[in-house]
Amino acid sequence: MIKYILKRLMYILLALFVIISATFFLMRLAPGSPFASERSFPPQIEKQLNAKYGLDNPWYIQYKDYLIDSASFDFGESMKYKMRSTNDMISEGFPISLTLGIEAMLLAVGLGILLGVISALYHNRFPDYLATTIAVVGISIPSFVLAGLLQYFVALKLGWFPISGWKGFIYSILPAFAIAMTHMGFIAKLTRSSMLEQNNSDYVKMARAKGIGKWTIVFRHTLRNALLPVVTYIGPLTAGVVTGSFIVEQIFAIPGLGKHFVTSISNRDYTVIMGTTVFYSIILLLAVFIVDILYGIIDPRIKLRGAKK
Amino acid sequence: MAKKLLEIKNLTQYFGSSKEPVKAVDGISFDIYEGETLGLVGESGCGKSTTGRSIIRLYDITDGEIIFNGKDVHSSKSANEMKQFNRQMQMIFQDPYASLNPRMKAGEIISEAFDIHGLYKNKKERLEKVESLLEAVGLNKEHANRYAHEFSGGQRQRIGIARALSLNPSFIIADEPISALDVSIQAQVVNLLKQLQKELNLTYLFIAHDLSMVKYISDRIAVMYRGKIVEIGLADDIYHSPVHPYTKSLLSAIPLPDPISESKRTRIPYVHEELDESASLYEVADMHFVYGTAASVKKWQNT
Amino acid sequence: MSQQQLEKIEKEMFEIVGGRHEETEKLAKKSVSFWKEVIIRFAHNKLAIFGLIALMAILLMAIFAPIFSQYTYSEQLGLYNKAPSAANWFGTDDLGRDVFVRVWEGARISLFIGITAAIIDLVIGVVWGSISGLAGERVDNIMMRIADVLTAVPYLLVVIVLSVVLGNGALGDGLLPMIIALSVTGWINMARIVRGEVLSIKNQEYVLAARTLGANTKHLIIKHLIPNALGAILVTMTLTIPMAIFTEAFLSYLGLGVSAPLASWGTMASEGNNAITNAPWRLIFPALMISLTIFAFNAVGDGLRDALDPKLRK
Amino acid sequence: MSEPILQVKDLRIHFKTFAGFVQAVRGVNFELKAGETLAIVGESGSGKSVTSNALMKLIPEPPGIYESGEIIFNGRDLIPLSDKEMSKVRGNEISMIFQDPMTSLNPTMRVGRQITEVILKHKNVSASEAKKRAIKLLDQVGIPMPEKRYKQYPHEFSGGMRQRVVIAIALAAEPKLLIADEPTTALDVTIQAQILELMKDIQKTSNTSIIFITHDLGVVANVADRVAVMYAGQIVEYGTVNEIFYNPKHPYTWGLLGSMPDIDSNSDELLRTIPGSPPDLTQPPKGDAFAARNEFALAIDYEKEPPMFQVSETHFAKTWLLHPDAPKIPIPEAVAKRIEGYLGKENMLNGEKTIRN
Amino acid sequence: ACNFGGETAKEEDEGDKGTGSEVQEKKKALNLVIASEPPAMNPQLATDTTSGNILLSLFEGLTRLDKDAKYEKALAEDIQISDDQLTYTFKLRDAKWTNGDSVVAGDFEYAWKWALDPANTSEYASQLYPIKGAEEFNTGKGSADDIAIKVVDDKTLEVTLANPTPYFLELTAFQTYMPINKKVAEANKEWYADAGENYVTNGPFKLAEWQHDASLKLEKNADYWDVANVKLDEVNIGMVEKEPTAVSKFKAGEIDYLGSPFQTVALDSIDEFKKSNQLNIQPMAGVYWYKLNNKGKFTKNANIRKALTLAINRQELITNVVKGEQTPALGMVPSAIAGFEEDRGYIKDNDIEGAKAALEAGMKELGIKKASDIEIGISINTSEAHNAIAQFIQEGWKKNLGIKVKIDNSEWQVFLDKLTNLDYEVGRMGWIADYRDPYTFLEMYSTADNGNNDTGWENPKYKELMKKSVSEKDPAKRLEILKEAEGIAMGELPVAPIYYYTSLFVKKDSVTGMEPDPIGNIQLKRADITE
Ligand SMILES: Nc1ncnc2c1ncn2[C@@H]1O[C@H](COP(=O)(O)OP(=O)(O)OP(=O)(O)O)[C@@H](O)[C@H]1O
Ligand SMILES: Nc1ncnc2c1ncn2[C@@H]1O[C@H](COP(=O)(O)OP(=O)(O)OP(=O)(O)O)[C@@H](O)[C@H]1O
Ligand SMILES: [Mg+2]
Ligand SMILES: [Mg+2]
Repeated sequence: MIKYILKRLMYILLALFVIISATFFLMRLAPGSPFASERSFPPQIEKQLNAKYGLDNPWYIQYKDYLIDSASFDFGESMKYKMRSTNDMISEGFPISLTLGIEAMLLAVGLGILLGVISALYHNRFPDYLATTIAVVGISIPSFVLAGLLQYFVALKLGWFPISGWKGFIYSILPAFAIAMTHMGFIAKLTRSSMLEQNNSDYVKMARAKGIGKWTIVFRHTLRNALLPVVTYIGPLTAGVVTGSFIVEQIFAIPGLGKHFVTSISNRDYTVIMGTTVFYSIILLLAVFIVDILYGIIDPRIKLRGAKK
Repeated sequence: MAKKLLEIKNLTQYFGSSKEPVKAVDGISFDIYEGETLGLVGESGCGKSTTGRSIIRLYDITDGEIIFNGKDVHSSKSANEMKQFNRQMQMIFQDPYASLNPRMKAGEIISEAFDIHGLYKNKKERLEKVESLLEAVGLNKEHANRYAHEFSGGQRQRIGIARALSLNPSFIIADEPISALDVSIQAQVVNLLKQLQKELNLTYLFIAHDLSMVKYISDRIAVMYRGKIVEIGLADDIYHSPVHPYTKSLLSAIPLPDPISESKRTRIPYVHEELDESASLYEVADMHFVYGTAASVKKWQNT
Repeated sequence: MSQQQLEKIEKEMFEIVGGRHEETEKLAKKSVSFWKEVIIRFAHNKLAIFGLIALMAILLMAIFAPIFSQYTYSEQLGLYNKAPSAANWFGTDDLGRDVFVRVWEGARISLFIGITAAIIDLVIGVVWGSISGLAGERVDNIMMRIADVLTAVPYLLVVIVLSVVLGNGALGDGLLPMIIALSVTGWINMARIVRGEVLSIKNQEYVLAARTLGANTKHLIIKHLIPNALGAILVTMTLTIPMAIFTEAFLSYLGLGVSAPLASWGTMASEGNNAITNAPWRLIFPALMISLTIFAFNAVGDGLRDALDPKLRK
Repeated sequence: MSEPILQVKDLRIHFKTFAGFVQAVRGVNFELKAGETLAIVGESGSGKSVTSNALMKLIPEPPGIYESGEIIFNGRDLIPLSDKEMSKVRGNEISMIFQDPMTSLNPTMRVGRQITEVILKHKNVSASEAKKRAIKLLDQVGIPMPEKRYKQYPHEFSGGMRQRVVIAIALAAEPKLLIADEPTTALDVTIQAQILELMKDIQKTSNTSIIFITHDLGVVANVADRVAVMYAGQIVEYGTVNEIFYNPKHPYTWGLLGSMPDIDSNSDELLRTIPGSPPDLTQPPKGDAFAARNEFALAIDYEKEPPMFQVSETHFAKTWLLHPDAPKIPIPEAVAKRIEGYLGKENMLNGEKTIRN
Repeated sequence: ACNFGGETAKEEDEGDKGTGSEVQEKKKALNLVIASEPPAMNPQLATDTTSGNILLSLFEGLTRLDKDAKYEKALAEDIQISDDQLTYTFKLRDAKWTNGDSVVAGDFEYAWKWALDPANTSEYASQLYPIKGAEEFNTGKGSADDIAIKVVDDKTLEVTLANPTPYFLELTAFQTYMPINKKVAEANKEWYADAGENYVTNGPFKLAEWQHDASLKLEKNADYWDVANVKLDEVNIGMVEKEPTAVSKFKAGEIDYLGSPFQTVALDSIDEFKKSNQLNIQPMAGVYWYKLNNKGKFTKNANIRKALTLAINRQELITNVVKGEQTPALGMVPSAIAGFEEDRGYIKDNDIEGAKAALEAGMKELGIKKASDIEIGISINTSEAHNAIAQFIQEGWKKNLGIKVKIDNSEWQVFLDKLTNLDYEVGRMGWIADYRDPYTFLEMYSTADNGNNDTGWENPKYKELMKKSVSEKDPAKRLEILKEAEGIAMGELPVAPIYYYTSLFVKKDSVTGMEPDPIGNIQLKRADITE
């Protein structure tokens, strides 16, 4: 087991290396500079700027510097926001995105699984159609439209929630909902199909033959087995959601991490690009890894195989 | 005696980690002669399927040697040699439902090998070949255009057989081809296999756990227990003068369609005893081998 | 349970005529072929049929509405932000263009992107997933980690570099970079799902059987793995299509999508989003079309999945 | 003997499929007394499982439809009961053992919990008491080290052990009726024999009635008091085990008995088979469903469905051959020879009179 | 898991709900939103209007602009200008930094030289170039000691200019000219990274709180020399990037002021605000123009450029698309600049006849047969408004000139790259005055390699005139020179002016003193909330 974990961690490091390299070269290939602006300034200043951030070095020196910086988690100062370190940006933004993301995931997973279970239990009957319809509606409304609609109708017209900002729990409800809906829809669909598969299996028939009630069977027996494919999907998804949604954070003016992924790129803010990318990659790779371990916990048969690897 | 078609020497197949391997097949050796049927019986999980699958190279073996027609099966082969090998050795699978792709028509299933081997490129020729195969297994040509789920279990198994025959093999591994079928259909399939053997001079490795069927179809029988062959010999010898206690236990457990004798049956329970290093195959009679130590074999023979 | 009221039966009826077992081997005439059964099943699914009809209608409108409309998508009528009327069924936008034509013109782009994404999913995702699932542990591990890496590399950077390298307008106003960008990561979900399916299918006896016949990987994938993973593939595709349509909207929003005055549903909806108060029709119609299309794709996909599911058959 | 604890009357079950209605069970009647074992044999697809699932109301609706019939268990018809009421019967008064030990246990739940679940559901006992009972059950079905095994997952058990666990679950609430649907088909003969012995032991100690479904006639001979032979959704022959094995009346039963090879049968002879395939139950044939595969089929077999003819007090068969006007067809030679062989052996040993009439 | 960014919620929310009806003695708190995190809260490093406008309230320079963007004395109590208009002597008033230090002349010297030191990479250091020796030092040709800034004593600062610069006293109000507390800044290089004790200012407000990416809070500076005239007790500045969100916040009463220069009033809500009479419009010294690449395949031809320039229906664009009652731009210098209020008559708006004629001529010169052979690309960076304008103009050109027009929408950095490399034909750009003088609009075209020219256009006569204007001391003559220069440019049209900007904003009725000045700035010092 420990050997397996070490091996996987090695793969993660390798993947990080590839990601950092790819990001570095893409950054270099993208036109524009972090200092370009509508108004130009003397070339001497630009030279100084480049020197200050080491952009005047040959590419391999810069590449080496990025690798070293990334390895020591010291990404340096933002090139756009004066005197703000990338690490600060992440450490200030991430807790917020994380809070929102966890809320959204709880909503998506909770509702999604519930809908999926209802669908499967009442396969091809009215509750199935209703739940499926809700799920598909969730999938089919773009989150930016949903966020806009929620903000306009629920916050402004009905006045139930604040319009934007991040000052308390109530501020997080609408954005969490806007983020959650699409994922909720897909989780519901996944749960439905894997629950249907489980419902056809003999152990469910056996459980019914034991005299156990429908819902008890779901919660005690089928759900755990049906959750395997859902977990595969949720892993990488969680990594994406807890690191913030650009659009939703923008619409609700939430000072999360999500915007940095996009704005750092449009600003060509190299240090922030690298910092956020490495941060996201670590979370993603860990999420995928955790999913694999979770597999073993959910399904005892896999522990055997996992240990063998 | 006929020539050895297949020689298996110390075949070993472990699964899982090298630290705690699942010893599915644990160093078995036997030969199969041309034209005969060797029955392989044993409790479920004792490694019968694994043996079959190792022989046909579905698994890379852990150790040992498998020589088929004088050539090592597991030596590295070019794609062409591999195909050549596949043409000579084929397999019939246990589950007639799982072994046919539900998205393919019977005709496609039977002619799949032709695509792979680039045979019968001519459409008409191919059709004729498919039809003759269908006929050989007692189906008719309309069946070529049907999907697997439209057939009954017996018919499906016959399609599986037709597929195995499509490349004119000389050796067929039948991995429990009848245990998923009901009695009347089992008889149909067994009859078919016998008939084909006669007509095409086939050699079979027939894996099963139903001893009465195995007895009926096999010339020789090998009994497996926990990855080892514990007894091998002519079918009649095994049945009438079994030596190994597992074989005896097995034979004593066969239920007969006879209520009165069933009501009197006394099963001989088997208690496994670990043998020491010196255990090996002992010839107790002509072509009749038992796995054990000299002392244990003696003891068994006397009880 | 007894032979009480035995009615009179003529003697000759008790003649032995023997069996006619050959006839039983002939399968019942009215037996349904696999695909026919799929179609019947599908046809019984009302939601799926609704979806299919909706899709056809949308497709037809996308093809013909711009041709037969009295306006073009870029024509500025001088009527700014006018509500829907007899002359402009869906109203006009901020530049006085007919929203109706624009919605159908946008349909062409959004559908094209959605369908292309689906094709990419099929081509890359399915192949990647099947190979990864089929190959041994090591190759599998490497291939899946590559997928992880591609998810992690900043997508926007890739798109920016692509759009610069390819130049705008290489294929109809920025569509090509978009499509290539979609191909970079769009298929990863599909690959993961197909891999999972393949892992379970590859030990099925029919796959082993094909291997004993000497089938190579390509043959296995095409003949056995893909057809039997079709259900899962379809469900995933129903998610890929909306994702592609939304990604396009997002990229357009950042200036990396199709160039004006062409507009996809995504761009129209995101622009319309700002006009909720003063010209809600600019949001409602494209958003409705997106939702309807995705709903329809989902309904059709789910219907097909159910119709294809061998477990629900037997 | 006592009142029957189960009476099944004219049970008809259909399935709605796209190809039409599958008439899976077409008027099945039988009864079962306390402590008795009824074996149902028949070829695959003949409706054995559907019949047994129907007894527990486990047929999925849709596509299943209880077309007609009554299932009177302990004096009460089960068919009109709601799912809630049924769940008090299931696992408690009637329990079931399924065919495949590999799939009938939940792979992600500890074995112990799968057993206590039934006890807690139906018996008013504490959790620790339930655990005690579960361990006792495991011990009873012959699983060594039950305390340790209690905490394990199904995949840590061998096939035979798993099937014992399934049996333990079925026995947990001490049911009056145990339905075993091919409980040993997936097992090899040694384990099969152990399981059969186990079931018989239990029956002896708790006077449970058993319905045993199989298509293995050897197993039937071993366990059954009474046998029902099913073909195409109907019971075609019904009688005591001796009547069915030593004096079969239905040509299908002849076919079944004839197609089993014997330890002593000659390898050079082909086995007797029942030619052809079973009928499509969406359109059951007119007349006798078995006619087309019956070498002794009468003209009327193709016209009219035969009634149940009574052969003896306890023996019935559904074939026109028993009609007084029908030609007297002797049991086919091979089958007869075999029966003779068996009986001969018996007579030699016991000197008893034959049971044949 | 409960991180909602702070405890500030309670009081504030009540505070702003109260503004309408509650008692006077309550704190006067103004709520507004800006579009983004201010990138640099250091006066010498700030280049953007967001940072700039906040800095205006936090710091106090020698001068401050009044509501007409004319200078008034601020930290300078008295200003002496030499006759040659080259030497300025500022007498500083008694003023304190928020940490209690006195503001001294050395603080100015420090700040200015810090900005000019190339090592500090101030992108706006060129604002200081009028000072003698400044450009040289900044571009590495001179030394800091040669910069003509002289601290006579703690209260006296003497500056010598390179050329007479009539707008110099407006410039000194600009952020780059603001002082820095030398002691604090030298002790802590990161003093401007966050609010707190290191963030020492001398303006009407102090920075009480800065939650990055979320909000800023300004509080009245009790030590400010003119504190009597500061009405607001605090200003809460939220960061809201999405314009519709800001509009909703305004409608919900969460903010008191929405609009230029802090955030933009969303295009799509302008009609609504107009209808409800809430929209305020102020002219502004800024111009929106289309740069025409003088090296472009078609746009190298002056007649083609003319055709393009003429065939724009500016008035309709303004009425229906941009909606802010902007003025059609028929010259390069906005009408908000003194002396340029009247139309100079270079071109006519929507002159289709003239455009067609010019196109004919141009095609002949280029040897093009059909108008449809001409394919023009309009390069824009992504923004809904730019996109709408481009589409409007595109349609006009297509319809009226019969040429092909494509819109090339690029991501901001790519767009800048294209413009700099002359890899475009027509490219949008805007220019807003930093100080209220025509020079700021004309200077960039004096040479082709001026960093802000981006058109490749150059004209020796124009260059000559620009040079002359710099040394001209008589304001009237100088104005004439600049007008003449504008005339030359408008003859050859390196750019097609579209419209002169206006500042748009909405505010609660209770808010006063928040009208943006003609260069678009707001002095929160003058803002008030009345009942
Ligand atoms: N791919 C595999 N990986 C790990 N273990 C395996 C694998 N295949 C088989 N085994 C193990 O090897 C042993 C022998 O299995 P095998 O399938 O050969 O048995 P069998 O005799 O064919 O049984 P049955 O009668 O049930 O078919 C079993 O314990 C099984 O769990
Ligand atoms: N859910 C269902 N939908 C449609 N048809 C069904 C369904 N379940 C059973 N059937 C049909 O009912 C008939 C009887 O099936 P059943 O499972 O009872 O057979 P069986 O006698 O138990 O066979 P086996 O020995 O193979 O288990 C078959 O033709 C089967 O196809
Ligand atoms: Mg096997
Ligand atoms: Mg069954």
